[in-house]
Amino acid sequence: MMETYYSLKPLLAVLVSLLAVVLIVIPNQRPNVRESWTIMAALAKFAIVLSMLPSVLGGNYPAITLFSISPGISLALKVDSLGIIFGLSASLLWILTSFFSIGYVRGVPEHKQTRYFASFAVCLSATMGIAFAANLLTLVIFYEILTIATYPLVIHKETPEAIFGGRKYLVYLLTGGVFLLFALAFTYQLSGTVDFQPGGILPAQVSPSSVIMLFILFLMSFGVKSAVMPLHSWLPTAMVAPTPVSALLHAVAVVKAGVFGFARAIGFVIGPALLHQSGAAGVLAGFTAATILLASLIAIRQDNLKMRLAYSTVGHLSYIVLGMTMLSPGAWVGALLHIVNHAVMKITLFFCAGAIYVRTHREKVSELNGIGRQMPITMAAFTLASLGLAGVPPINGFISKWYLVQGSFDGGQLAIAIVFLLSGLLNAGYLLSITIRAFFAPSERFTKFGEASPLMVVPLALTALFSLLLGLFPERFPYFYQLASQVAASVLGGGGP
Amino acid sequence: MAEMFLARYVYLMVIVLLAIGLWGMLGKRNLLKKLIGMNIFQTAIFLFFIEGATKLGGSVPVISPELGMEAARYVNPLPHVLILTGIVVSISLTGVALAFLIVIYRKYKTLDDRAIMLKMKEETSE
Amino acid sequence: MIKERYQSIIVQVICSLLIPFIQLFALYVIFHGHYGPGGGFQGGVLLAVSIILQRLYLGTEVSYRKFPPKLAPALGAIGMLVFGLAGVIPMLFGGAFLDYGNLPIPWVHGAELRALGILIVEIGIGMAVFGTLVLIFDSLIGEGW
Amino acid sequence: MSSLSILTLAPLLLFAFITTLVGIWRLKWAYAAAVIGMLLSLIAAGAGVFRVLAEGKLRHFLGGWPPPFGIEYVLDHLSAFMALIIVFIGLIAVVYPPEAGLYQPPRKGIPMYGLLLLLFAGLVGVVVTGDLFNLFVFLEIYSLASYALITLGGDRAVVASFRYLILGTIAGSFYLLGVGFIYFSTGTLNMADAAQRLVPLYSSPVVMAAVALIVIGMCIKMALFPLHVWLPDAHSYASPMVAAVLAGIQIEVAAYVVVRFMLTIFQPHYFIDVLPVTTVIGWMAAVGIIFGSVMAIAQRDFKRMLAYSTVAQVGYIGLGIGLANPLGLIGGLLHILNHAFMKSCLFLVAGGIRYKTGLHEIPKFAGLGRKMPLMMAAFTVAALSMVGIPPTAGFFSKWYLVLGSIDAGNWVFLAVILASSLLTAVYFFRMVEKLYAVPSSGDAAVEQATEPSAGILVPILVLAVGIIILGLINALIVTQLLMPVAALLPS
Amino acid sequence: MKWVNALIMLLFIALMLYATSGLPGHADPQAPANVHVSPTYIEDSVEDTHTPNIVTAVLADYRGYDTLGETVVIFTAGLACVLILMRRKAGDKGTLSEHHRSGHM
Repeated sequence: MMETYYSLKPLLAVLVSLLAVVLIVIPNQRPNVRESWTIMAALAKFAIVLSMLPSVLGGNYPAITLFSISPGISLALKVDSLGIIFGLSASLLWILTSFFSIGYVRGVPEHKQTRYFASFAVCLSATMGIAFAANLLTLVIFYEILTIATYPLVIHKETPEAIFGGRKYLVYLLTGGVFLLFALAFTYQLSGTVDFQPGGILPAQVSPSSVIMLFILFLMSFGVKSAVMPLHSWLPTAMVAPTPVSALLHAVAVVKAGVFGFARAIGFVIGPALLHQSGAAGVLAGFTAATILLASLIAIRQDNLKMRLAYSTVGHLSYIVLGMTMLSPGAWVGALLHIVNHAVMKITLFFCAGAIYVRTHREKVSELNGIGRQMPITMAAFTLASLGLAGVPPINGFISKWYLVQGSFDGGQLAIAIVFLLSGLLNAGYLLSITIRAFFAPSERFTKFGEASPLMVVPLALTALFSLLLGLFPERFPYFYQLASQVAASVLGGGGP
Repeated sequence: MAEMFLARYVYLMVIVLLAIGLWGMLGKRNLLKKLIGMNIFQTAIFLFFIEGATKLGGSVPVISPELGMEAARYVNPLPHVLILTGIVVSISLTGVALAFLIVIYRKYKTLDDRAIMLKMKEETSE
Repeated sequence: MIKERYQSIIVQVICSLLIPFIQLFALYVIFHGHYGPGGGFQGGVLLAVSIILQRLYLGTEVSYRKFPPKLAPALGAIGMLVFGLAGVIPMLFGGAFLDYGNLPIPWVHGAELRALGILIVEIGIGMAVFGTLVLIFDSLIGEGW
Repeated sequence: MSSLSILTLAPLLLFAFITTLVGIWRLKWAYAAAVIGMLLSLIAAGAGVFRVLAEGKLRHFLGGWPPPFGIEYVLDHLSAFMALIIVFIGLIAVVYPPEAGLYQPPRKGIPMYGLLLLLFAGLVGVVVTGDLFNLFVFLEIYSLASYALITLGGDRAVVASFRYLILGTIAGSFYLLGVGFIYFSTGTLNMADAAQRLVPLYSSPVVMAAVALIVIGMCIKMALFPLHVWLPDAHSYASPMVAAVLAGIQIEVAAYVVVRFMLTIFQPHYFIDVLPVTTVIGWMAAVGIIFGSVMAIAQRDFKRMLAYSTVAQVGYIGLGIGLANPLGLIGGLLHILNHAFMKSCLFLVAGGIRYKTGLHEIPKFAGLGRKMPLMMAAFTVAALSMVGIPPTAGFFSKWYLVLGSIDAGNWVFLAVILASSLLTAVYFFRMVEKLYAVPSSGDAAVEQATEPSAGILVPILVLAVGIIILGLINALIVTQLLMPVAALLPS
Repeated sequence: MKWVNALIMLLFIALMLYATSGLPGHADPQAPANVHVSPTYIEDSVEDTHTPNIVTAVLADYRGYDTLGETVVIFTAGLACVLILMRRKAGDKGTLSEHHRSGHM
């Protein structure tokens, strides 16, 4: 049930935003024109990805092989269930982020908006490339492009701390890239191919030691982007970037690319069977479990709102990776759903932070007393997303967490289930405390603020709505649940839970 | 051992010359002496080729009626050709190197390696 | 930089007598290369020596009029061109590079033609060496075109 | 018997003479003649590549004398590959405007173009010749031309160039001595003939000494680590255009000679097993990579940084030879091509910056990225390629080297390759940061800086675009040109 | 530094002595160089090129291409001397050196 057919659509999905780059960098054109290019590209990209959804659901994957980029390896794109989950969420959220960005950069206002939007579009192309890569080399190429294209966004403010953040970012990410190159070569050496196959491509007779080595290499490379402790420290530093950047790149594209890389590495390169008998997954499980708790604890102590969100991101990324390491269908479904759900919720939170910053220029939690009465919609969305992250039904966070816990029970790993529940409480602790401040704390000497511009409020309201809908009808339209269970089935064999 | 080298005594002299030349190039501080060492070194190589060209009972490689045509009568002409080329190369290198030295001397008023280094340093510092 | 002529009647007379013979002998060396020691390099050096001697005893003003400094590089380049063309022209007539056997010269064939080719090449070498050495001398005394 | 090999070289020689001749009177004509010569040669080189792909090895008996009596020219995959690189980079350098490339317009009668063409002629001659001694002659031609051209950089360049001359002459003399040993033990100078007659002599001390001398000499020429001492001064004091040529193609030709001896004149196992040549080269290269990168980080002067980075990058080529397996060698040879493009592009950029702003120290570059966007974009591409970011060309040579070192199970080399790409990132992103992120210090030179003229920009952009294209089509180059070469190695 | 040089010298001399032990003896008519290619030159040069002087025949015909290269070397040296020395004529003195003084670090 997994045949592929030739189609240009994956290529178009990657290229459309590159075309947008060309149009954006056309010198001395009016901002409206430039930003309309961004919007059009985002819409077009989403339409293309969406148009591929039905056939993918039907198990018929659009694929395109461009040309051989190294003897025996060709630059190839293939849209499978896993890829389209990532691609769909990223392209959908890019639309909202584009609107939000326009509101943000005009509200602040930011300088060098051309460079800003251009790098943004490149990042989206790279993300699509990662999502639709049909083999590891293609994925690596787009992965590195994403790394480089994010750098200008991180240093966008060009303040000393922004430059420092950029340096830290490069050191971590390029080191990860180097290990990724090693992992790629090692995979090629072991299995003679790098094309993704559900269930892994390593030949069965590979010795456990080399499996462990390969897995550690993937851990060193993808672990950086997905901010698994102790490789996480670039992420909070990179929060100096403008809020929409943090929103899209540090909640959706970049970090999720790392997580997605883990999904590919575990499910489609190494393969659950070999990984299980090598027992290497336990290492990562340990790391991620520790990350979840530690990140939550650190987050509580952060006064800077974006920092707090950043650490919460670190924790939730580890949810996903931990779910994948459990190698049980339920946990995989939960993890893949959490890719989407966390993206939606976290982007809502970042949008809120951005809206607050644009209106009040406040970044500290301790300064937000009573802000809820000034910006009700924003803070309502914020509260909704916080509840979702804490795992309160009927918001989508609950769904993914449910499957994760269920999966950990299937795997008979009670400790991990406890970790999930405990971190849920911690989430509630550090996020809802903000809500309480915002609505119930006495507001001292507040000048009237009011809501931010609709360009910013509408997107964040929409994302909050999405998280509610995804929570109420997980198996409805974009059918993330079906897709996730397809992936879990193809990777781990046997149907979903 | 001894007779083996006695049969090759010319090579031993060549080696001595090579060593002198190499020492001049590496060890000497005066650039002109380096250049002289270079010439000694290359000349030694030429001698090495010429020695290799000799042939017992061979005469000058110019065909003459009374000597006839057979190869045993004439020494091996090829190394001489190579060495003609080698000499020309060596001359050219020497000429260019001398031009360098003229320029260097005009600029730094010395040909001593370290003195030039020092002059460069203070020129940088000022 | 040799500005004025050398102030010694003996030197001048000897040199002016010597130079034609040097040049004659140089030509002999070039053309006798086939039959004995000699050839383009040696002859070219001798020719160059004659000019250098002239530069030395006449001083550059006069000597530059007799043998303009621009002539040296021109001679060198032309000599090289002669050699180069002796290489290329045979290729136009179906031979290999420097294949004198295919030089388009009537009435001469086979080995004779090759001997002739050698002669042409030797002349080219002579001119090249001649010009180049004079050029080097000129540049060493800091003059030139 | 095809004459494309000589046709690649003959235009360079003839037009070197012509350009000198006309340069005595008219500078413009000299320039035109030089460009025409390069174009003709480029055509021949391109045709040569295609003929080789179609028919395999092309031989040309110079003077019509069959080897071993005459000299033969051999154009096989490797030499056609090298010749095309040399002529292409050469053309780029010749069209690059001298006032930017040399800090000053050449004076009428200064035979700069003649020497440039002779330099390229020497390089091509070394690459296509099939005769041991002929190789020496052309080696000396290009060495002489490069000694002279380096001095265009000024007085310090003269001193540096003299040191280079001494060391280069040692290298050339060692090579000549080695050839002498080979000749007196085989009686032939023709490579193919020598290859056969050497086989029974592999145990002879003469041959072993010959190999040692030749390899040492060539390692001096290619500035492999302990023998690199001449390079940093020579390349950083030389004027940018000359430095681009020297670092871009001259160094690599010496590497080519080593490969040629290893694959064609001797059997690979002689260099790999009998004598530890490849092992020694590999380790020298490994140390050199780290050393060069660290030294490059320590530099403030842009060109000096590039010079040390050349020491490191040559290490990659040496590593490819040292790995002594097909993938590694492919990586090394591909890096010859990539490095030619990257390093020439970077040196030309240095020339452009110097010409427009007079600046040469990286800390002063702050803010230039906005002033000359196109040129700095080209720089960024080249820098990314040096670091090895896909899909630029640099990534793929690293990729083959990594595969090769895994093949050989040599984890140290692997670690060196990976670590060095991080060190490279350090010293290139430091500059990228200066260009784009750090606000300009208000230095007048930077404030008034503008995009350079098309004459400067076009060669740079051609190289930058070439870097990306090479990255995308590298599979074609590897399968068509390099695999037949690497196939000679035991895998 | 001196010691490094001395070491290099010793290694070089040792290498050369080692090599010498394998070279053909003095003036050995059976040395490979005397039996392989060179006899052909001696025997054929006259009817090939009508040139009794074998050295000339080999220099200018059999290996004429080397001679071309050799002449090119001299020519290059000439141009090199011009480039090195004539740049420093009165008039354009300085252009380089001052460029250059700002030019190095």
